[in-house]
Amino acid sequence: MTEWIAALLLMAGSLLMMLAALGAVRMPDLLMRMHATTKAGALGSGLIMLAAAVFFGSAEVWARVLAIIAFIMLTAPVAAHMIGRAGYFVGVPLWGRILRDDLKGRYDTDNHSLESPAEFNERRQHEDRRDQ
Amino acid sequence: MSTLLATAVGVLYATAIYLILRRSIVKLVIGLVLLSNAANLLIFTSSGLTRYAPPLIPEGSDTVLNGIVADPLAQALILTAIVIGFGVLAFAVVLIHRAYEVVKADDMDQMKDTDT
Amino acid sequence: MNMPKQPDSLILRVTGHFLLPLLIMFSLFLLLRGHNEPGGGFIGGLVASAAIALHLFFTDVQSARRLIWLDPRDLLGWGLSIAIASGVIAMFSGLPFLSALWTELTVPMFGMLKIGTPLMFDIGVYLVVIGTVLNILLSLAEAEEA
Amino acid sequence: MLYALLGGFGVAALAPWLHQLFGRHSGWALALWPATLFIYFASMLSGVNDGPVLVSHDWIPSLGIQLSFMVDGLSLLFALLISGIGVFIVAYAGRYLEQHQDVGRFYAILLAFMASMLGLVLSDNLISLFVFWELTSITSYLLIGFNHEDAAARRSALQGLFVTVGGGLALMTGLIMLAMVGGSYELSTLLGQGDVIREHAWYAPMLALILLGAFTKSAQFPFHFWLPNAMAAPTPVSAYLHSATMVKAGIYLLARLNPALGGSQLWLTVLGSVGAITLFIGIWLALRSTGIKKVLAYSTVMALGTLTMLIGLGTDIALSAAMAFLLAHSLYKGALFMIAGIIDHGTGSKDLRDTGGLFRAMPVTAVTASVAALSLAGVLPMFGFVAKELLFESVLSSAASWITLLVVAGTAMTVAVAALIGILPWYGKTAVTKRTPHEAPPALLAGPIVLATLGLLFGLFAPLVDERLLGAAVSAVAGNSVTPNLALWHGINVALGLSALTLALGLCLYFCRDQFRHYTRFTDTLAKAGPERGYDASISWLVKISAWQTRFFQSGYLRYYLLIILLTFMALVWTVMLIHWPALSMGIDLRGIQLHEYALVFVLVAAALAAARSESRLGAVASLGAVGFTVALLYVMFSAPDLGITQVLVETLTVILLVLVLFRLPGFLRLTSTALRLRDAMVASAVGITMTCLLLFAADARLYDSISHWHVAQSMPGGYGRNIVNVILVDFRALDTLGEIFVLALAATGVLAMIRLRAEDKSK
Amino acid sequence: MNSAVALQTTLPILIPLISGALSLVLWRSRQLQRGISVLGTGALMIASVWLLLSVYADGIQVMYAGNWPAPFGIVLVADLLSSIMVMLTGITGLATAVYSLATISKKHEHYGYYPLMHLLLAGVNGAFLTGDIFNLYVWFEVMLVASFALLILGGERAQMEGAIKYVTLNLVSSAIFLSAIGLLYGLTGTLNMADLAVKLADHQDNPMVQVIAMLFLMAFGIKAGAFPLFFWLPASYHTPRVAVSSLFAGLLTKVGVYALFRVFTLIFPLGDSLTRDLLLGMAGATMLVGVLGAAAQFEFRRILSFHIISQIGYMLMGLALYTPLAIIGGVFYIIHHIIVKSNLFLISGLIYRLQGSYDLKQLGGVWRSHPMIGVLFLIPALSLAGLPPLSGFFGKFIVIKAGVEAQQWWLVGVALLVGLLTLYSMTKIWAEVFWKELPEGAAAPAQQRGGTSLMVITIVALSTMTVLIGVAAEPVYKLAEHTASQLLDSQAYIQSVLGVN
Amino acid sequence: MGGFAWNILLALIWVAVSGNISGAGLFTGFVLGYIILGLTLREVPVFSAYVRRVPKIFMFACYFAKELVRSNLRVAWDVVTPTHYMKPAVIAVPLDARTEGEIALVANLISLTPGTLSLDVSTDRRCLYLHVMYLDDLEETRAQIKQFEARVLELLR
Amino acid sequence: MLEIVIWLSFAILSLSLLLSFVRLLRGPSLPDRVVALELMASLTVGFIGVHAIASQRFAFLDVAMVLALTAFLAAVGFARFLEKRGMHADD
Ligand code: NA
Ligand code: NA
Repeated sequence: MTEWIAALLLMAGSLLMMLAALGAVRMPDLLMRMHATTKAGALGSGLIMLAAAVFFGSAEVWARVLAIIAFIMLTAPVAAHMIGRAGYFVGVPLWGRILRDDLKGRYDTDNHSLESPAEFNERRQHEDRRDQ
Repeated sequence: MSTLLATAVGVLYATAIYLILRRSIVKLVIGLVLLSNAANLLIFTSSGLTRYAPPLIPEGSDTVLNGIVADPLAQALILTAIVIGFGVLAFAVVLIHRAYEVVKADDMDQMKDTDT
Repeated sequence: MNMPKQPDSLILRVTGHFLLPLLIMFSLFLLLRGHNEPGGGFIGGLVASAAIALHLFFTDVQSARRLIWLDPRDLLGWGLSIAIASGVIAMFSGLPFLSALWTELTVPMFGMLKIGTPLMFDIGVYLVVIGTVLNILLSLAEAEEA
Repeated sequence: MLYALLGGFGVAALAPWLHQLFGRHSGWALALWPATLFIYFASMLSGVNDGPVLVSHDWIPSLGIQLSFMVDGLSLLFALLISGIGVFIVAYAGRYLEQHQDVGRFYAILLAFMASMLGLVLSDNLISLFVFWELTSITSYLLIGFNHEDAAARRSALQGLFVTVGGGLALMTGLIMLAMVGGSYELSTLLGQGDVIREHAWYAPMLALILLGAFTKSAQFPFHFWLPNAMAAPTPVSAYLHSATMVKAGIYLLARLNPALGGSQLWLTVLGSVGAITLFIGIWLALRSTGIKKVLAYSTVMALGTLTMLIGLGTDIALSAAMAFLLAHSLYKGALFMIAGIIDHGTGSKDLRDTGGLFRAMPVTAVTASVAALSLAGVLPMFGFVAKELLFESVLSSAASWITLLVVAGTAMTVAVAALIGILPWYGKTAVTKRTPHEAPPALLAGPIVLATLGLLFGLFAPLVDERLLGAAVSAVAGNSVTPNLALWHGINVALGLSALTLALGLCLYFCRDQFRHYTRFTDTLAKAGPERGYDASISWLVKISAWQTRFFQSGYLRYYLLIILLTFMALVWTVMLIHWPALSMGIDLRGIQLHEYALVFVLVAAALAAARSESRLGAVASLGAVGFTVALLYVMFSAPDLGITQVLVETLTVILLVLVLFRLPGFLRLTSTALRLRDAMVASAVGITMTCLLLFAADARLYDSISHWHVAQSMPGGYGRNIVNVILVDFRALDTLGEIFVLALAATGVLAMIRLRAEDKSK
Repeated sequence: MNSAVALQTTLPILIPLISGALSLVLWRSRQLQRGISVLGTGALMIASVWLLLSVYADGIQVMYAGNWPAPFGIVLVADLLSSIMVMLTGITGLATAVYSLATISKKHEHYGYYPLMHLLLAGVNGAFLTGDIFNLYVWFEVMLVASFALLILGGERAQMEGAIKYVTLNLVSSAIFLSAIGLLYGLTGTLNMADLAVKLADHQDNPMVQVIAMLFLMAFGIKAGAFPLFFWLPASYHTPRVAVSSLFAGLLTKVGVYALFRVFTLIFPLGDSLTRDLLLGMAGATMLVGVLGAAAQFEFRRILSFHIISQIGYMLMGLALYTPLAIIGGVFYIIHHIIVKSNLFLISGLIYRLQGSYDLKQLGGVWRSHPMIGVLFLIPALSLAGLPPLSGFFGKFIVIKAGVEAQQWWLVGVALLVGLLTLYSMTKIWAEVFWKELPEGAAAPAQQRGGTSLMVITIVALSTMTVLIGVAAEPVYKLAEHTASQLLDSQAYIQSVLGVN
Repeated sequence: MGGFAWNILLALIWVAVSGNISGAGLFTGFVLGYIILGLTLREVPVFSAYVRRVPKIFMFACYFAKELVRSNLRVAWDVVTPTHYMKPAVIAVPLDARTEGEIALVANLISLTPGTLSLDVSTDRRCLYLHVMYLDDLEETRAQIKQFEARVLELLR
Repeated sequence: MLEIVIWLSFAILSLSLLLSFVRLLRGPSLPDRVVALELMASLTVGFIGVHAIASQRFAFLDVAMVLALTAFLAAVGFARFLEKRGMHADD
């Protein structure tokens, strides 16, 4: 029984990893590649770890596996956020078919501050008034 | 398997050498990293490869390991070599950083006045 | 001081603050169990250094320095001294340099523990590794900020 | 004996202080030391016919090197000359260099030179002889370059040193061979081994090496050029070096080794011809010169040639002639050099053409000069005559006819030279000189007067000199008892006839000297193209070659250094592998490799290649990261979890470090041409292939199993740890780990210094 | 194991390690570091003398680190060669430490000069004493990284340029060394040198063994500065502080030479092998190329640097001839050379202090102004050129005698010629620096600092040693003789390390 | 967190008492401690909140896993099929989360769900910028995200 | 059965590794390469998991644990400095 579950988890995990890799290759821009790699990668490796936990079965291994999964869940989004943000702000080209971009023009590269939409609108109005 | 790894080691050496023959000091440093990896893998390969038998004695079996075990001595050597390589590399990286600041060029050809 | 500070990232900072003690604890765990499971002074030291590198990424050099209340140079000196001392201890009993001395300690809750100079040695290694990586990273980062 | 020698060095070391102590009388005060030595050696005269006195002290007995000394006729003759003339030279120098600021230093070097010279002639041990030999070279270097602000003096000093030390090195080899052949370093032993030595296969090369040493030191053709240049030295030095010492060292050596090496046809031919040629060239050049010291110096070359030739002839009479000539020459040449100094001192002239009629101003000097010149010319009843007679006799009896001819011509020219020195400056029209000429003080005159007088007295009492001094010397040179039978009057014979003939010819030559000079101008060009040119050319070639080879090897291009090293590496490895090719076999084994292992290796290889080919720095760093992960995986796959962890961590930190640094650096540029890249790629591939081959061969050549089974077995019971790798690291091989953390600490310290020092410099 | 034996074999490594660690702990206090530097090197010297004396009296001493038996643990082995080298390290270390007190600037002291110096000494001594081939690699690295750091202390352009070449070429050497160790371990499964000697004794004809010997030849040849592998040396040795140059000049290349002596007497005994022929050729070429390199130079320390190379040639010649006398000569030469070469560098620093330059064209008149310095220069300079009765003469004499005995005529010829050319360089320095008048517009000396007398004392001490080694050559010869017989009799070494079995 | 600390303490005491120093022992101790806490200290607010939160966390984990799988499948479909069906956009979503910890947790969890990726938080912390892969309808997407945020905040408060 | 699954997993992971390496090579921007590197780290975790099962030695999981906790630092480092310095022409 455990063997079956382990096998199942293993296959699922591997396929997810495959998905992540395919996504990395096939997706048209950086951010979308990251969608594939971060999520599928984290989930895939997590599942493989679960497979190992199921396979060995001991509490010791379970503890390790849960720790590993926790670590992945903690670190993967941070990394994704950092790369995505950096990529966006240094101007990595986005896919041509992007629908909207709320971030555009809201980042002040001098003092590294990012406006919220409210602030942005306020500033726009202020500038408009000044221009008039 | 050692045949396959031997090939890989050869390629690592080759790329490392190719890089340290460049004029760019940055490539030089990257070459040094590869060189260190190459030497470590060479020891690893040369001392014999063993699958599925880490030199760890399982808990509870407070006795001698039975059967084949991967060579722990070679592993200890490589570990030492890795760490030494890391220290040296850290130094080299900062060195090229400083050299670039002083010489203002990433070009070994601008660094040949001291010799003669 | 007119140079732009590095961009702040709330996500990195908060998660980092959470990860930092985790990493340090994990590094100690790797250090202490290294004699029996994968780990040891180096590995532990490298993980601890990674933790402080992380701290460096979400704060600045000053606060990373504050984090380890010792100057990294002290870590080097003390780490080396501890490692040497662990080897010298045996010499007072007429044994050669680096001979291991073991003692069995009965700790409530943990039962019998074998404590020896190799562990002390590994602690020295741990400190030196941290000291090394920090010295290099922090001074480089300082140069970067300057 | 030892104290007599070492004392000399002691006095030399103290000389600067003694000079300060005695002030302007230091010359006489310091002359007491050679005087003491002279008396000491003179006291040995009585026993000299009883056979050599041997004294030995251990120095390096294991190498056969002893501080051993031998006093026999030959060494005693030299010791007396060195210390005796030394007395007057030191006194002379005290006055001559009175105004010189470095005179204390001068005494020191001069006395050290004297001590070395004495050591040379008294040594019984070949190596201690050589030690003193080299010491004379060094001290004379310092003496010749005494006026060191003068570039010419520096150049001459170097030339002298270079030629003599160069010869000295050959000599050392020759002496080593001699000792090996003769079975001892002691001359006293070797001199009896002549037959063994001459029969040995090494005889010719050994002789060549030793002669090279002797000839360079004694300024034989073609090494004669350094000696006249050495006139750059202050006059007391020239007087000393040329009369009794330095240049006679080579002669001494030839005379000394005659019993061991002499007597062969080779010896006869080489010494005879080289000596005769030197004789002729020396006197020819002397006659062509006008500088007083230069004339004297070339006449010294002539004398040295004569001595060499005579030793080469090797007959009893020739050896007697040699010793007599040596003594005569020392006396008159010492006197004449000092007189040259007096002329310089008194008139400011160094050139014969600027002098004339000095007799009126300095009559004592003039008479002394004339007496000394008579001896040089070999006029009856001077000791020079005695020597010349013997010279003629020996040439007539044993030398080839062309040598006889050269000797006769040379002797005639010597007469002319003697006239140049003994007549030209003193008599006739008074020349206008820089300074008003005045008679020299006693300290300057003492030497010339005594030496010139001795030249006369020895001539008058020639048999006495023979009996007391020269007989023993000649016997020592010959290796058996010889009675030279020195006498002023040998009756009317061919030699006397030749004497008269040369005298007449010489005087003619003197009076026709301007014509002679005019018609022989062409030889100047020859002389200019001579060996000195060779010396200069070889020095400039040396500089050129070294500059070229330095540019070639030490080009400054790191990649050429690497290329040379790598090519050497491959040459060495492949030489051995190809020699043993049939015995080598590759342990190729591709069984059991799993698919993912292929994939890992493939990615590893591809990532490494990508790092090498990358057009972007950080792209290369990312590829490096990929290399790191695959290597870590390989470690894991092959049962090395600790390595895997370490590799992962180190890789991560390396990437962080590289990123931190590389952002400061500019992007990659394509700096080299495609051809060069191709070349480098080929070299790199060759190295890679070499390493792969090594691994494959090694895989098939395993000789023993690893000792690590012990570590596996001892890990728990001995090291109380289940992670064997860690137990090895912190216990079994803790010393490695200790060294390694020091490497880390050192790297950190170095990095800190680099960055912080820069920061401090910037803030300044 | 006798604990005194263990102690005296350990101390030469332990003392500088402790001094280095303490200096790092006390990095805030310059004064304490200065104190430790003299005390530490002084103690090191005493310990090294103790070691040499007891090795001379009692034979080879072995320390089993961690009390683990050979060949499984690491051993420190003090035979005569090791202990001689250790003692020379002690002498050079103490001299450098004293000299440094006067010459090293405050900021360099603050940024780790002293720990670097101590640990360099530790690395050097570790390399000399270890009986384990991988441990040798570790000490090599300690020494190298210390030297890297010392080399760049100052941060000048020339130092950076020199350091990059120095670091790269030495890392290539380390990589070759490490590869050689890897292959050797794969072949024999052991790292202990005595054990290697035993295991390889019957396999010297094995092609892989010979190939590995070549790898060691390469690796150590680079470290030793042999032809054609020496490039890193002239590129860098003239760039650091002069005390550092002196330490490098005296010790670093000699570690390579030592390793060659050790490996090619113990593990791959030379015999009549291809390796020997190669080494002979290498020796000759090294002498010649080095000395010619020097002839082209006009900078004090560059001349000296190139001469290191040529002198290494003599030592290699001693090894390559591989007769007892030749080895004696090699050992004698090493002893002589370390002291002389360190001293010459120190003198160049003294003159730099007086006249503010290393460029011969900018220097002059020292013989008139400071005759004693002239004498102090002449002693090591003439010794280097091999003039008697100084130490260098006997070194050269023995090696050449060995060459004559072995009838290696061309090598003897080269050795002689090189002696002459060395003299050429030394007299060039003499003529330019001491005899020539100080040229117009020469560089001005830097601000006067105290401590010149410390510099002079150091130089006087080393010059005295040079004279003594020459004048009292017999005991030194005896020592070298014992050393050579130990080297050529590897059984004694093996016996001492591995015991009766 | 007082409740959690107590629970850990109980687990440790269990380990000490039982003498079973292992992961399993600790786990048992933890579970037992939780049950004891839930039974005995229901009335103390700190503990009752802790006790109630644990099942919520469990429920959330299930929800999160479901989301993970669901959206992974959508991405998978897109990756595997040749045509790109993506409708990417960078959108701003106003935040209800206030403390830094809340914001970070929300942002990270959003990142972990496929189809959304937290790019950054505005400096005034009122708004989260997201990259979404499938912007079928802006308001609906925002609502989904707000709902997700609400579930996370419910856990924390 | 498990053996086959292990073999399959290895095969799939290998293929994934190759694919992610392709992205690493192709870039085109530096963040793309970093993403690929991150993915390779995840794949390494996966590999280790499968290997642990295949070898029946869970000690290998420790490698994955360290990797999971620290590998993201490289990416953060890259990102940090990209933001600070902007992109270079050659990245
Ligand atoms: Na280690
Ligand atoms: Na130990």
